[in-house]
Amino acid sequence: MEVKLDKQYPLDVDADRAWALLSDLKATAGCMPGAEILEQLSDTSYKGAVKVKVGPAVAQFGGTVDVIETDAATRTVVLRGKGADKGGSSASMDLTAVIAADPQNPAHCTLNGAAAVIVNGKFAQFGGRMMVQVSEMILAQFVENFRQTALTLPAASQSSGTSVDADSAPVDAAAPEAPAKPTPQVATEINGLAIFWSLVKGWLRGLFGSRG
Amino acid sequence: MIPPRFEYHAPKSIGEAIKLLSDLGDGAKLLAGGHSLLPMMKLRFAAPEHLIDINRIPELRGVREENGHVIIGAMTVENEVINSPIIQARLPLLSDAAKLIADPQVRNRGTIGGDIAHGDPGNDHPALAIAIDATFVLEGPAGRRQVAAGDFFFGTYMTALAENEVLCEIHAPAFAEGTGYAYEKLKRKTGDWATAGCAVVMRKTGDTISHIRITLTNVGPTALRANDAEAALLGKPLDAANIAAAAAAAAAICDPAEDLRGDIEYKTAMAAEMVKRALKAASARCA
Amino acid sequence: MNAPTDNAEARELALAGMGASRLRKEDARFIQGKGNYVDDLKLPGMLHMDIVRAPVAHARIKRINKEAALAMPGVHAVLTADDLKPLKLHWMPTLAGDVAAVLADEKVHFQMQEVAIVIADDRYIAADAVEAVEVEYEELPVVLDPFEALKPDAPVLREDLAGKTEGAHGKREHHNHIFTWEAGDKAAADAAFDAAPVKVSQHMYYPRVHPCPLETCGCVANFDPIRGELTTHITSQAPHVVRTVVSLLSGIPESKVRIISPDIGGGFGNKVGIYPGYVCAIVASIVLGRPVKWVEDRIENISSTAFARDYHMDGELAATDDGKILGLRVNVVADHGAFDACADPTKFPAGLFHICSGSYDVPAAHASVKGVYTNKAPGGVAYRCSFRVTEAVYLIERMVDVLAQKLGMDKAEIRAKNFIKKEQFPYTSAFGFEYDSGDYHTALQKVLDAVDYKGLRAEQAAKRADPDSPTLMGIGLVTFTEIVGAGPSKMCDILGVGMFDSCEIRVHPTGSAIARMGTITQGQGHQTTYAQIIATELGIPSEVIQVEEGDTSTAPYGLGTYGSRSTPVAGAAIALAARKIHAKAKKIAAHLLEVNENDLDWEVDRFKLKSDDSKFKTMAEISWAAYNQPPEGLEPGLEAVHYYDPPNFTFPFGIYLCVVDIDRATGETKIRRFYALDDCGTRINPMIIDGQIHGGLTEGFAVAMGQQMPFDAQGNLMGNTLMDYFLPTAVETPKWETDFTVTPSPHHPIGAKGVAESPHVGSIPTFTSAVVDAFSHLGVTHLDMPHSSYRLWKSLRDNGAAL
Amino acid sequence: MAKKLITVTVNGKQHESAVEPRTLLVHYLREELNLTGAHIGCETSHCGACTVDIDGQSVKSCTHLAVQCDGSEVLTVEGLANKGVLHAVQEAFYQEHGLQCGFCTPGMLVRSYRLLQENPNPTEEEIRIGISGNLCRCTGYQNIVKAVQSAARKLQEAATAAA
Repeated sequence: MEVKLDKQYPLDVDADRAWALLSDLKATAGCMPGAEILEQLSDTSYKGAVKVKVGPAVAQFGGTVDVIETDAATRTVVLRGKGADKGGSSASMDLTAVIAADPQNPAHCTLNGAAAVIVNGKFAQFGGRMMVQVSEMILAQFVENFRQTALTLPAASQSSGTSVDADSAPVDAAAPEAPAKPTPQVATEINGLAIFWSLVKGWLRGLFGSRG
Repeated sequence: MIPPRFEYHAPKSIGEAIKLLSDLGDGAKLLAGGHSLLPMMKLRFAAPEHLIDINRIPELRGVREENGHVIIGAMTVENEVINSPIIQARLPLLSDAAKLIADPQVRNRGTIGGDIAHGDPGNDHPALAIAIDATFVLEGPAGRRQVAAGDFFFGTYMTALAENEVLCEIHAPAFAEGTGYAYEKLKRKTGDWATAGCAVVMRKTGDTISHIRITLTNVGPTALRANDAEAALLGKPLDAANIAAAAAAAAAICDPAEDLRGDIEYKTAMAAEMVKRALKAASARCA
Repeated sequence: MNAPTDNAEARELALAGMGASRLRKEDARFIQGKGNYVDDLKLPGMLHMDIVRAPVAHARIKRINKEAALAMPGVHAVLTADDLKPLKLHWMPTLAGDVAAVLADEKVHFQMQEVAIVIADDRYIAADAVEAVEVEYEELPVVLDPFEALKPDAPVLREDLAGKTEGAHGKREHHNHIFTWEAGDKAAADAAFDAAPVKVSQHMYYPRVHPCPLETCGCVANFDPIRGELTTHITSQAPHVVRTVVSLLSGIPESKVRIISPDIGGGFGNKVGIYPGYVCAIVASIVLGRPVKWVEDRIENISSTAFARDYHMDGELAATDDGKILGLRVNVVADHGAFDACADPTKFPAGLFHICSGSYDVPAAHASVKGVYTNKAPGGVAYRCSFRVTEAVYLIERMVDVLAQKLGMDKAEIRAKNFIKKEQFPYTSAFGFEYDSGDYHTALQKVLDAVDYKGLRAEQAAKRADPDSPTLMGIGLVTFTEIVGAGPSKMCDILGVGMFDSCEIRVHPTGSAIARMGTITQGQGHQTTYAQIIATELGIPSEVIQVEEGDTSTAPYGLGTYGSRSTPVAGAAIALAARKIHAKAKKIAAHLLEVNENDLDWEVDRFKLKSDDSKFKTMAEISWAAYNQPPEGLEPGLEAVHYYDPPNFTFPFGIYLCVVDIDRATGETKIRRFYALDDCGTRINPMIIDGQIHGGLTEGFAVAMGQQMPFDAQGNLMGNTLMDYFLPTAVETPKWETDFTVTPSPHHPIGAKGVAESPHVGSIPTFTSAVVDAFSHLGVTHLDMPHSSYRLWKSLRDNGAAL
Repeated sequence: MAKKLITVTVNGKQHESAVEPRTLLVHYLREELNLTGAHIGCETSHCGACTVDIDGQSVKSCTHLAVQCDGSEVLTVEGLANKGVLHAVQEAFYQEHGLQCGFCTPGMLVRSYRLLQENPNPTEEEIRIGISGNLCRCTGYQNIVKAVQSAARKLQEAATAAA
C-alpha cells in the first residue's frame, strides 16, 4: 500500500542551519522518531533501524538508507529508505526534502517534504486504515525534532536567529542562540508522547494560520 | 493466531493497577474488555510483556448518579450501558448508541473506558462522550485529574492518558428535560466500525435551538466536534437550509482515511448525511 | 378386513422414504457438541505445524534463517523448499495439469505463499517459532492484472516454465499465458452476428471471492513407521482423490494410505483442492514418525486456499428486432493466480462455462476463455457451484437483460420469447450439451403471478416519477439453467479418474442396512437423504439405515461431493445398488412363496402375490432368509455395489425474482423481497431442500452485495479477516420465499437433479439484475459486483441520482 | 513465564489447572478439558463459533484468556442437556432444521440459550439482533430464527405448566 505525502513545514530556523542539518544524514536520521543509523556502508549508503510504536502496536524495521542526490545549490536531498521486519513485511520511502529560505524573514525557512511511502505485508493489510495518519504524525514529529536540533547548531551568519513569537511556538523550549550545549528535547518514538504531539499540532496550525 | 507470551497481573484496586503500571513501565498494558488488544496481540502487532487485567477492580464498574451528573465506571461493559436504568433515563443517547457497537457477545466484554482510552477513531464512545460534554477521570501516581472529552483525543491511538494512568470514570451531566439526541451510524454490517457516524445532542427553546453538540465518528484521526456546524444552528430553528448548512460545515472538517468502507469523498458525504439524519432524529425527540 | 391400500400408505409413511421431510440423522451429535471435526482430533504424541508465509506478492528469497526458531524449546523441525527437494516434494502437480510450489522454491509468487513450515509440541510454540524464522526477500515487480500480465514486456512470473510453449491445454502464447480454450462454433456465431439487425455487448468483471466455510482447512497426518501406513484425517470434499494423489506423490501404495474426511464444517468448494499445508503435514509426519496436525487460521484460509471466480468477461448477443436471440459470443480473460490449480474436470480448463447459452434457444454460440498467471493465490474453485457455471449463468443472464434494455422489452417477456420450449427437450445446445428436461414457461408464470409482477412494475414507475423518492426501486429477474452431476466419464475425469460415483449397500439379516458412499457430506445431510432413497427402493425404514462416507478404507471409490454431484451421481448409484438388492430379494421372495418371480408385485416394503394380497414376504423376512435359506444356486447374503457413470449431466433450473430499494443518500440496498422457485426434479427431502436453498441464497447475497478480495498495487490482500470479508449476519440476511416445480430428469434412476448450488448460481445475477434495474431508467446497463453501499453511492452520484 | 493456577467450573464440574497466561479460553476448553464443542472459526471475535457462557453471559472464548476465568462458571454446549434430556433450544434446532454442517451450531445454541434467558419472548427482529454475533454459512439463518422462536414457545409453556 502506498501513501503519498507532500508537506510544507515552516520553521523558525534560518535556511543555512537547516541545510547544514539536512545534508548530514546521520544527524537528520537522528531526528526521525525511533530511527537510528547503525553503520555507514559507503559515501551515500547507511544501515539503519526504525522502531515505530502506535498505541499498543510496534513495528521494527531494519534496512538501508541511500542518499540518491544532494544538491547544495537548491538545498535538496533525495533519500531512499528501505527496510523489512524479521518476517519480511517491508516498508520503503522515497523522500525529497528541500529547504527553502523565507524571503520575508531570513531567520525562517520552509522544509518541503515529498514522500512516497510503500508498506507491504501485515502492516499494509491490517494497519492500512492508519497509514496516512500515522505517516503524518511521524513526519510532523520528525520536523519538530529537526527544528529543535537545527536550532542548536551554530548560526551561520549574524542575520539569523530571531526567535518566533512565543505564543505561536509554545514548544520552543530549546534556546536558539545557545549552540554550546546541544540538548534538544527530541522525541525518540511516537508512542506515549501524545501531549507533545498535540502541542506540535497546535504549533503547526499556528504557523500555518499566521501565514494565511 | 496465537498471542505472544506475557506475564499476567490481576490487581484488585485502582491503586494496585497504577503501581503495577509504574513498576512495570513501558512493557505493560492494561487489559480491559480485550477485544481490541487481544486481536492485535494475536496478529502479533502488539507484544506487551505484561498484561494488567483490570476486570477484577470493582470500583471501576457500575453506574451512579450524583448531583445531576451520571458517573460511569470505565470498566462498565456496553451491555450494562444499554441496560442501565440510570443511563436510559439520564443519558439515553449512550444506551441507544451502544446497541450499534459490535455484537451481543462483544458487548458483554467491551467496556466504555476501553473504547475511549484506546484512541481509535473508529470507536464510537469518543464522539458520544464529546457530545454529552463528558469529563474523564484519570488516576495516576500523582492522584486524580479530570480531562474534558473534547481535550482528550490527540490523534490515532493518542490520548491524554499517560502510560502510568488509568481511566477510572466518565462523568457527564444528565440530560436536561426535553433534550433531543441521536446517534446515526452507517456501517457495512453488524459488528463493523462506522463508515461515518454522527452524534447530536440538542435542546430547543420553542423552535429555536438553544443547545447543540454535533460530533463525528471515524472521519478523522480522532472523533471530531463540528464546531462550525453547531454555530450554524445555535439560536436558529432547524429548517432544511440550516440542516444543509450544518451538514456542509461538518463535512468541511472531515479528514477520513480511505479504506474498504469507502474513499474520502464517500465518507465525507456520508458524514454529512449522518449529520442530517441525526439532527432530524434529535429534533424529533426534543420536547 | 383391513384395507390393504390404507395399510400400504401407512407403511410407506413409516419408512420415511423419498419425499418425506425427515429430520436429520446428523443433528444429534452436532447439537450436543459431539461432532468430530479435524481440529477435534487429538492423537498421542501429536505435533503441531504452522506455516511461515510470504508477506510480499512477488520476490526472490535471498536468505532463510531458521536458527532462532530451531533453538526454541519444543520446536522439532523447520523445513523449507530446500529440505523437500531431495524428496522431490517441493513442487506438486495440480488438478489442472500445472505444478504448484509446496514451499516457495527460490521465489514467492503471491502474498501469503507458504515459505517454510515449523513443527512444534503445540500450536503456541509453533506460532512463536514462525515469528522467529527470518526471511530476507528481494522484491520483484508485481503483476496483478491479467491484461497487464499478457503485455509483451510484463515480468516473467513463472520462471520454472521458461521456454515451455506447450501447456496442459495447448499452446502457450506468452510467458504468463496458461491456455486458451474454446467451445461452440465460431464461424456460425460470427455469421449470426453479421446478419443480425440488433447487437449488444457488455464487459463485466466477476470479482475474485472466497468460499469461506466456517471451518478452515486442516489435517492430522499420522504415519506409522512400523506398519508403513499413512492415515490422514483431512477436510476434504474428495477423500478418494486425495488418497490417489498422496499415493502418487509419496510412493506409499494406495492400499497403505487411508484418508478420512470426518465431519466437515462447510466446504463450498474450498475443500476440493490439495493444498501445500496438507502435503507438508504428511511429509512432516513421515519424517518425524509422529502425528502432525495442521489447521489454518482464517487469514490463511482467505489468503491462500481456493479463491473462486476472477473472470473478466465480454459478452455479445445478436438478435432480431423483436428480441429473438440469434447468436452469442463470449470472451473471457481468467485470472488463475500464480499456479493453475483450478478444480475442474481435467479436460475442461474453464469447467462447464459453455453452459453460458443458459435457458435459451440460441442457434449459434462461441466462447473463448484465456487463462493467465498473476501474482495472486492459486485456486479457481467452484464456490458452491458446478465448475464455472456461476460465471456462465451470470454472463448470459446479464446479457439477456442488456438486450431487453436495448430493445425496450420487459425482462420477463424477452426470456419467455427465447426459452427452450418444453417440447424441445431433450435439447442440444449450440455448445453441444444435451439438456435433459425443463419447463421454463410454467415456472416463470408461477413466479410472476406469485409476486404480482405487473403491480411491482407499476409501483416502480410511480417511484421513478417522484423526484423526491428517497429510494430507487429495482426488480431483478433471472431464469437460469445449471449443469451439474459431473459427469459422464467419457467427458469428465480428474487426473484420469472418471467422474463416476459409487455405493455399497449391505442389508443385514435382521433387516437393517448400511450404505457406504464415495461422496462426503459437508452439511447437505447425506446420512439422512441417502437413507431415504434406500428406504423407498427397498422398503427398509430409513431409521435403521446407516450411511457412512469419507473413510477411504471402508467406502468404495468415489469422486466426492462438489458440483452438486452427490444426488445426480451418488444418488443414482444408491438407487441402482438398491435395485440390484431388490432383484435378488425378489428371487428370494419367490423362492419363499414358492411362486414364479413374475407372479410377484412390489408394494412399499414387501413382495406380494399378484393374485392374493394376503400372501407376501416383507423385506425383513427376505433379509433373514437371504442369510439362512437362499434359493439353490443363489449365493447367501444381501448386498450390492454399484459404480454409476452417468449417461449425461442433469440440468436443474430456477426462476428467481428480487425487489430492492436503494437508498439514494447512502447507497444502502434493502432486499425487500426475494422469491426463489427451484426445479430440481424429484424431491427427496423437502425440508433439506429448503434449507439448502436458504443457505445458497444467503451465500449468493453475500457474493453479490459485499464479497471481494481487493488487492492494493503491491499485491497486498486488503480484507482477509471476517471484519472485512463479507459474511452476512442474521440482521443483514434477507428473508427468503421458496417455491418449486417438479420436472424429473428422464435419465436419472430416481429423476433427481441436485439442488444445493442452484440458489447460489441463480441468486447472484438476480441481485445484480435488481440493482441495475433500479438504475436502468438512467441508461445504466450493467454494474459490477459487489453492490456495496460505497460502490452504489458512486453510481448514484455518477448518474445524478444521489440525494 | 510462570503458569497460573486457576479454578474454573465448567458445566458444573470444577477444574483446577495450571495455564500459561496467554492460553485462550477456547484452547483451554478444547485441548485441556477435551470439550471440543466450541469451535474456532475466525479468531478475531467475529464469527461466534467459540461462544460459551461465562457467569451467565455469552462470551467469545477465542478472545478471552483462560486465566481470566479463575473462579468463574463456564457453560458450553456440552452442558446444555440435562441428564440426557436435550434443552429446548437443542430440540428446536433439530426439529426446525436449524443446522447443516454443524460447525456454528454449538456457539449458536449457547447464544440462543442465553438470549432466551435475557428475553424469554423475543420478536423475530430481536432474535436476529440477538444472534448477530454468530455467523452461519449454511442455513441463511431462517430456520435458526424459527428454532429460537419454537424454543421460546416451549420454554414459556414449560414455565406456565410449572407455575
